[in-house]
Amino acid sequence: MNVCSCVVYTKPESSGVVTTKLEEFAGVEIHGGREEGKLVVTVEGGSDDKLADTMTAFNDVDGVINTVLIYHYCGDENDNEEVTK
Amino acid sequence: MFDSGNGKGQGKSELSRRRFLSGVLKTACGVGLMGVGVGLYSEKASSLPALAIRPPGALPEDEFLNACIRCGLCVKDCPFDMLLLGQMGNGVAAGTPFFTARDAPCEMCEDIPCIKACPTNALDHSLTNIEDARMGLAVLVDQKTCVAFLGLRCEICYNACPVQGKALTLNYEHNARSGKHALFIPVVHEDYCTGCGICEKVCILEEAAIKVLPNHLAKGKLAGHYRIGWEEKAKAGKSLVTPDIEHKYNLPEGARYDHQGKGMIIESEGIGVDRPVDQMNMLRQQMEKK
Amino acid sequence: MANRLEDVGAEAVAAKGWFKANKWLILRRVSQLSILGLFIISPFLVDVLDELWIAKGTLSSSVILGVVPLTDPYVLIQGMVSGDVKPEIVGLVGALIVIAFYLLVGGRVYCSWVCPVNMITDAAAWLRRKLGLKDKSHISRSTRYWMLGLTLILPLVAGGIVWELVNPVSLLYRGILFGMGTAWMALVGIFLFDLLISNDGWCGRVCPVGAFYSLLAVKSPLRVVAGKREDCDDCMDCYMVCPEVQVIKPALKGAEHGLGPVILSSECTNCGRCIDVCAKDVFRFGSRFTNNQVEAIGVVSRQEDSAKA
Amino acid sequence: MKLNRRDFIKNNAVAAAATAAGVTLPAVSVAGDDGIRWDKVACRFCGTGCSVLLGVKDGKAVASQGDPDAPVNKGIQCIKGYFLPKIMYGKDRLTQPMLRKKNGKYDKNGKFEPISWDEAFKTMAEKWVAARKKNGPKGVGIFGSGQWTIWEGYAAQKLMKAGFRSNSIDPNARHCMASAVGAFMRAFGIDEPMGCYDDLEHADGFVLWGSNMAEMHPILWSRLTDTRLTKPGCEVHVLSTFKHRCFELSDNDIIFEPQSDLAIGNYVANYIIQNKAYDKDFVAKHVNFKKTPTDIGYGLRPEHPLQKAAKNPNKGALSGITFEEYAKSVAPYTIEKASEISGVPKANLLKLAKLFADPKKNVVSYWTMGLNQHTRGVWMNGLVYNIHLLTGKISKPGCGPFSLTGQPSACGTAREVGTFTHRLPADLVVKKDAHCKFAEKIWKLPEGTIPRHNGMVGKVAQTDITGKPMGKTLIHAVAMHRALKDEKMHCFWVQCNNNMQAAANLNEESYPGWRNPNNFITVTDPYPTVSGIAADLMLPTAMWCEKEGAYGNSERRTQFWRQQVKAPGEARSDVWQTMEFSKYVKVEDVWDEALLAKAPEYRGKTLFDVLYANGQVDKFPKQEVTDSDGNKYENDEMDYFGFYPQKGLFEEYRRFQYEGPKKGHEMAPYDAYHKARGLRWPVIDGKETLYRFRGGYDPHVKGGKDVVEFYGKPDGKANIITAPYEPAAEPPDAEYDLWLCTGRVLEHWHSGTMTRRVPELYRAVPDAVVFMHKADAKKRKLRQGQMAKLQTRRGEVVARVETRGRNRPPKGLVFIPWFDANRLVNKLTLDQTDPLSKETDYKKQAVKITKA
Repeated sequence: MNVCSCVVYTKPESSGVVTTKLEEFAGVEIHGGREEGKLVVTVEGGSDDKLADTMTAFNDVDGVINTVLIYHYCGDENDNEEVTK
Repeated sequence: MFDSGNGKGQGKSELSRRRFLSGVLKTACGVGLMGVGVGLYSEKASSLPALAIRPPGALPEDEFLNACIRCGLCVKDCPFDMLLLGQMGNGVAAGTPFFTARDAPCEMCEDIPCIKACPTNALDHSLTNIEDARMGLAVLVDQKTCVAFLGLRCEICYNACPVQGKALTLNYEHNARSGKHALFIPVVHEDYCTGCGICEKVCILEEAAIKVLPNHLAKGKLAGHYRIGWEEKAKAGKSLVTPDIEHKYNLPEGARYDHQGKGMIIESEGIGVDRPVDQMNMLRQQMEKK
Repeated sequence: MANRLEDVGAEAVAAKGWFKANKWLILRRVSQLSILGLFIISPFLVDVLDELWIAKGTLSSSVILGVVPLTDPYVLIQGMVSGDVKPEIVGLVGALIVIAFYLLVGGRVYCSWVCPVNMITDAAAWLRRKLGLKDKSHISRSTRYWMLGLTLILPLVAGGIVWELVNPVSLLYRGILFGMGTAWMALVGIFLFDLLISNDGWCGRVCPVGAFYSLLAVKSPLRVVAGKREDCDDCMDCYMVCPEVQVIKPALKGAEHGLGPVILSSECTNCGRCIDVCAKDVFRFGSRFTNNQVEAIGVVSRQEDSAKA
Repeated sequence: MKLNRRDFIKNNAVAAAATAAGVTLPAVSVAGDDGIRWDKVACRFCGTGCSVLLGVKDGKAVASQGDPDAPVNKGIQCIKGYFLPKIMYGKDRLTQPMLRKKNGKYDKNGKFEPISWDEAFKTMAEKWVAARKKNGPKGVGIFGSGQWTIWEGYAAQKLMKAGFRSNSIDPNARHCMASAVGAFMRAFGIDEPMGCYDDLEHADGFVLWGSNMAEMHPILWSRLTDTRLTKPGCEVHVLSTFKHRCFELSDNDIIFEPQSDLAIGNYVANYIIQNKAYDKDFVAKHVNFKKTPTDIGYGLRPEHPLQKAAKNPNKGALSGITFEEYAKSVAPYTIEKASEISGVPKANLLKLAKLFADPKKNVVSYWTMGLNQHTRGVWMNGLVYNIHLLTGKISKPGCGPFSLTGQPSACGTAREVGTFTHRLPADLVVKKDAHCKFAEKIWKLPEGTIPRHNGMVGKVAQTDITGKPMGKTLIHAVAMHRALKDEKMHCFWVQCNNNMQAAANLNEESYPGWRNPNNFITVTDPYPTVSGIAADLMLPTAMWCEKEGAYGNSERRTQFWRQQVKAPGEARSDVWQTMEFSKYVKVEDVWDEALLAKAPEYRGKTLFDVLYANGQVDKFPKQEVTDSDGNKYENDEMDYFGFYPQKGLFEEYRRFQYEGPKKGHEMAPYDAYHKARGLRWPVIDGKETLYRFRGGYDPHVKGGKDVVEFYGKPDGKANIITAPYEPAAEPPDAEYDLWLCTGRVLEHWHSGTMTRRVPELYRAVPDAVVFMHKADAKKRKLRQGQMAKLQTRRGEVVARVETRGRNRPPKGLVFIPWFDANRLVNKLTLDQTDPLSKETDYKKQAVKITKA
């Protein structure tokens, strides 16, 4: 399992467009932060390199100011093992 | 060998000379390769892991690696048995002394027996006051997990600090959340921290929030061009440029202006009453004096 | 007639008894182990001996009985090459004591009487003989002098006393006294190297420590003498056990060339194994001055040249 | 909620990013604590009384947090509190009763073997009944604790005073608070501080008379610091015999020669009188002046030379004097004299006196063991009250003398329940026949059951089980160890403390009695402590929140908690043990025929039937314990006995507060406390009391806030009691040339039973070190970190020298904490006590130090 989260800084006015574009990447989900221009994004799957590439590619999207990696998890546990919360 | 030196006929001698030369070449190449290998290994081994701290008085790392003859005498003479020798596999140059603060920090013996034991000055014999040692520098690496920032009364690092009150002090701050408690924030002072690592050892968190790092990792470096204005002024004993003029202001009755200090002072607002912030700063100064 | 490789020493045992046929070997082991042992037990005796350390440190530098400093001159020189070592007086005194001692008894006494790696390489050599393995590697015995040069240059190039990172002598000593880490792999490597690749490979060909101490032995008075070389019956046992086999022939068979019976080569480790295995008691310890028939310096140097070839 | 691992991690990732960005996300479920049941519990450690929230999952305490709603600590904790859940899970918890045995039988020199509870109590009962018969009321004794829950203390007190008809019960609060109690009673006729923690925000001046609050009451210190920082003009004065953490905040450092605080206290009073700074009106209306006998000895054994030399050993009867006589008695304490005796510069003394003399400043005095563990502790406490009474700085916000208790329930259990040898609940005393009669009525006992202090009901001697007169019955903590040694007491039961480590003079006075083959010692503890190992029977107990409990903190705040987890193995709470043990003793075993004749209905009954199945304690039937969220809680004692013993005991105890002869102790009904974050008594009509003795604040005082009535005394007036400076018992001399002071550190609680089992705290402070001045160390050829041998006339201890760090003694004094079971510091101390309060002085003895 390979999951990371990052904050994508955008110009607030273009955050809508950026959201759409980012969602086109495989394994990418946007969780919020449009109003503030700070998108909370998770990227899943693939290798470390792939995640890094994806995130680098974010910077090429128009309207993105910067991408900051916040959290990265990689482990080889069974993804679907249940954890009680 | 013996025979070849003696020689048994011209042709054979020619042959053996050639063989001799090629042998020398082969040897030289082999040794050369070995040299490269050892050199590369030493490159790797001389990059000290971040959590390995050298004993007090250790020369700067590259000089230290030259000077330390790996005898282990300092390790043997440590009365607290906290020094270790690097081994193949633990990332520290084999045979050189180090300690890991979290496991066993330097107890800062007054007579510094490790230095006395060193036959080569790799641990500098001119260091005689242990408080002048700079093994590393304590850094409060994580303010989020340090419970002092939550207002908890921990201060274990402060309590344990052998240079308490100088290397580690507490900054008192108002706890705005609770409204009636104070925060006791530990602050490291580079001018006094010896890098002994006791604070890191005693930190009660699962992973210490205060860590001793080797100096080259812990310290920032001011850009060469920059000077600190007020320090330069103090050093010179006067303003570095022409002093400011005496300013005059249009002010109503009961108001005056303290140009160097508080700015405009309106008498009716009351003077001499310090704001809480000033109080805090005064207290800090008072403590530093102590 | 030459004995079979695996029967080396059998004849001597038959002639002199087991103890006499292994006397010097036993004494050497006692010496090697007791030096190591002193370092090991010292910390445990400190309480009994009123804070006195019998031996503290390692072979690199140590303090004996809390007073006598000993420092390995080879390590010290490596450090001084880099310019960063400003040895304390004790360090210098220690090195001088060590140098004086080996000038007297022969530098490579260090190899056969002190160095713990010797036990590993001896074990490999013994097994090699038992298995009848042949040396096909042809590593030159002069390699060690190249290595010596290398170790003295490396501090300048790579920074630090680089050799001490991998020096198996130190690895073994520190390993036993302070913890082994993965150093055991290097030691196993040496054993396998000596067993499978090169006969007497490490100590006799590669090790720069031995090379350094060879240089200290050039004029040492204590030597092995083939005093009764006329009794030699060419059983070849001494050749088979000698770790520096090139040193024997000039003394043993040099009569016809006008060479004296003293083994003059500084590469001889004074291990005395040839004395042990000789059924005819050809060899004994003596002084280099017993060589009445020393004819000319040229001969000696020729002897040494041949040893290096 | 169930999540798969991927979602779980993703949620964490999202939460981390959202936090970093400062963005709030509506529907993100953060890696949470679901499945954890949270409930409030009072902290197990000091007298501050912080509240914590404990998280329990699958029957184990897995999480904790400071209670953000608790008024005392507002979610903040000290580092001991941070590790609270870990105290229950030390590897060596006792889980079975352990008896010393040889060949299957009890043997004093046998090895500990696990036994059943039945065997434990049978063995004990046999010994106890025999000892009670042989040696009278003092033949048996319970040594209890200010860490007992309220009902544990109450049940034990009933067992002894009513059941065994013995006053041999004393708490470890005797080592801790007795001097404060004695002085409060003498001055005000009612125990405990009049103020509360709100003083911390309302005072302009804080005077620490003998308290290292910075380490020992960390959360209160945090509040004091905040006030000092944020309130203009606020001052902190710190008095101590050595420099400690409180001096970091101090505006006036006063390091005085041990014992000379007496001179300082008198000097301040003298200054106030000389400068006419006393509140004339207040003094005239609310104060009587008294004097106390002097030269009263040092509470040592009577044959000790110092006791023989004393003119009035142990005397404390007060006699009235005039204001002028009082003024004359303090007049010799001029600034010069005070400075000479104490070694404190005059300027510092003056600054202190001026703070009290300033009518505009609200001043609160705090103290802990500095004043209490003092051979003149009652006197010295009194000198502090004198200053507050002279200036009228008392019983109002920001003003008053405030003793900080060391233990979580020294007030709640030891003092309020009165588990002292001389006391009964709610400030009643066995010295007063009427009080005993009242207690007998509440407890449904025949008159004359409770032993009077002198064994006399009126003019008639009380008869004992043997038919002989009872004689004098009072026996305090230190006297108990002496009685064990002298074989006057044979059975001793230590609950909830570690007295072998804690009591003074271990070698001479503690150990011999415990190991005397004719004595049978029982220790109830969660862990095998020094005491446990020195005992004959170790009983495993349920600790802290493994039982339903209640504590009362320093500011009269009573706090309850429910049972959160089960105790391991067969461990049972102290209240269970006390009550269950009473089933093994028959009334006929301990009561004489004359008494039984007055209550024939008790014939053939066990003490359990008489004391606990009395229709009051067993009044509340077994029920479900729940909180407002509907979470269910266990109550192992209720399950076992079939009734709600905690509630029954508490409600019976409450009758003392409402029906008794002394008013002012009223508490709220049982259930109210499970809802509240503690309530400060007296609680009248559901309203708490912040300041006692003042109208408007105290419902017992009629009138506005200018009306003050010290209603503990019949005439409503408090006593100013004059007392002089007298020297300490064992000052340093040529051979034993240093003062030795003992005490605590922030990281460890008392004898370390709990905190030394928390790995993080142990790592932080593993061993006790001896703090000393660098020059003193150097003089003895000692250096920082070296081992030093501390020797007194009674024993020796080896510890590392510490010349740096948090405590900086002046030359001539050393300080060593006593938490370390590997260094039993009380081998060194002298069993000197205040002759009036009987509290040990652990702070002043002579020691010599050499290289170990």
